[in-house]
Amino acid sequence: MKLVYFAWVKERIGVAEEQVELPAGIITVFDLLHWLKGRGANYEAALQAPEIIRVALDKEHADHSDPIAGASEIAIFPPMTGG
Amino acid sequence: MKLVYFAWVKERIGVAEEQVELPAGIITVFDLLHWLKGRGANYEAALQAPEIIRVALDKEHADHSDPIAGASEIAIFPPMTGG
Amino acid sequence: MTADANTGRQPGLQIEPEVRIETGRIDIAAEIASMGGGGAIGGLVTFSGYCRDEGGRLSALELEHYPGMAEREIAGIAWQALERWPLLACRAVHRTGRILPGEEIVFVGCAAEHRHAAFEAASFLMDFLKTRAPFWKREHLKDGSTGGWVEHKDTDDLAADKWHRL
Amino acid sequence: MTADANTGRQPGLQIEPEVRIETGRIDIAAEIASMGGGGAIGGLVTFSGYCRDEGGRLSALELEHYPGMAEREIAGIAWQALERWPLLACRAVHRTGRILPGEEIVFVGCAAEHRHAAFEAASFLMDFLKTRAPFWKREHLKDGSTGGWVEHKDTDDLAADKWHRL
Repeated sequence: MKLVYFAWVKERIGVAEEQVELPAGIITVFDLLHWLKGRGANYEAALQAPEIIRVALDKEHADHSDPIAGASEIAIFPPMTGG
Repeated sequence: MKLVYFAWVKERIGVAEEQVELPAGIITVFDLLHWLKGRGANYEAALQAPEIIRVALDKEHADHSDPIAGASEIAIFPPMTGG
Repeated sequence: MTADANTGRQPGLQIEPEVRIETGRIDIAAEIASMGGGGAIGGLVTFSGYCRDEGGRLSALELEHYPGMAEREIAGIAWQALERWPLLACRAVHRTGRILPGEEIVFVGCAAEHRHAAFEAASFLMDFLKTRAPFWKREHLKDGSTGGWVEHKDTDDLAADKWHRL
Repeated sequence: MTADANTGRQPGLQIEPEVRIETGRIDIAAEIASMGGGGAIGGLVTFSGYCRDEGGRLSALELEHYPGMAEREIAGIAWQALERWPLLACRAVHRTGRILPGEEIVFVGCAAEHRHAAFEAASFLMDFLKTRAPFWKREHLKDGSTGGWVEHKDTDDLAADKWHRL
């Protein structure tokens, strides 16, 4: 599973992207964010308020309750500030 | 009293402006329009529906109930279609 | 900064609207280039109104106006916009005379720190310009004849009216 | 012409939105010049968003985006605008990279036969671009330091939300 990060999520985690092996039981976006958060201090810093984090599955916005099965690229980022 | 006309009001009356002597008893814009309407077929054609006619006293929009006393230039024209 | 109680205007800004009535073409690109940027401006909304060809029927529009009153009315509307929204620039340019299909009739531009003020002010300006500025359009047709005067639309009055309720 | 029941789109118009993401300057004048006029267009509304200097504090904004998704999201919003309003042209251009105060960040233009469609569509596009397009701004300060990431504004979510109720 390819994870990509943007803005301060990327900055705090320290990498722009990575390949991860997900353990069994990670079904939804919510599950993924909480599993990631436990992977170390950098992830904890990036995801300390998971409820504000936005996630895209294969470049489409996803809700935290959406299943991640089938996605080949999952993007994790802060609320957008473009325009 | 100087009267100026625009657009199809001007076209139907046949002049762009004229000086008129108002008879006694012409107090409001309403009075003026109804007096003008009786001045001939061209005025009748221009002012057949006085309620839609717009009037400006010295270049400021006026209501039909406004008194005309003190105005030196009264403009009479159809609803505007600019922009 | 606190707004003046009577005018709602921010002290120190001293923005004045720029209002022009012209017989020549309006250079929309130049108007916009001279309004945007400048450090404090976050958003610029512009409206450009064009002469439609009405499905090929129209050869030109003829714009008549009431000199003196036209400038004064548009300036009055622009001052109202400046009092209602915290604008950093406000401009309205209106053409008169003969205008060909595809050519511009009117340009309105409002700049502000944030976009909603600029959007609302530009829309407000156009709604009131339509219903209060003394301009009249007459159609000239492709067959060489002079068509009628363009009819006033009641929907324009309704559009202007809604601002009184906001 | 009757609108398609599913999309609301007018048959025969076949307008497509033009969406671009660029690292260089956006030539606002050229964008507008290539959108206006054309016979059927009665009104063109444009929004130009600029980098503010934040009272002189800011030396630049750095715009990061998610390539691929950014284009797709903006195009999706533009298609929604085309389905909701009878537009004759619809364009959105967004810069990325380092942007200096006074320089443009984003340009949106919507043209229609009548002005209200153009005003609403341009405002709609900006509201959803702000909340859905994956761009992030970081501040670079005059003192040489890198400031923080610009914070998302809840008022932007509210602005986008209101379109669901209209």
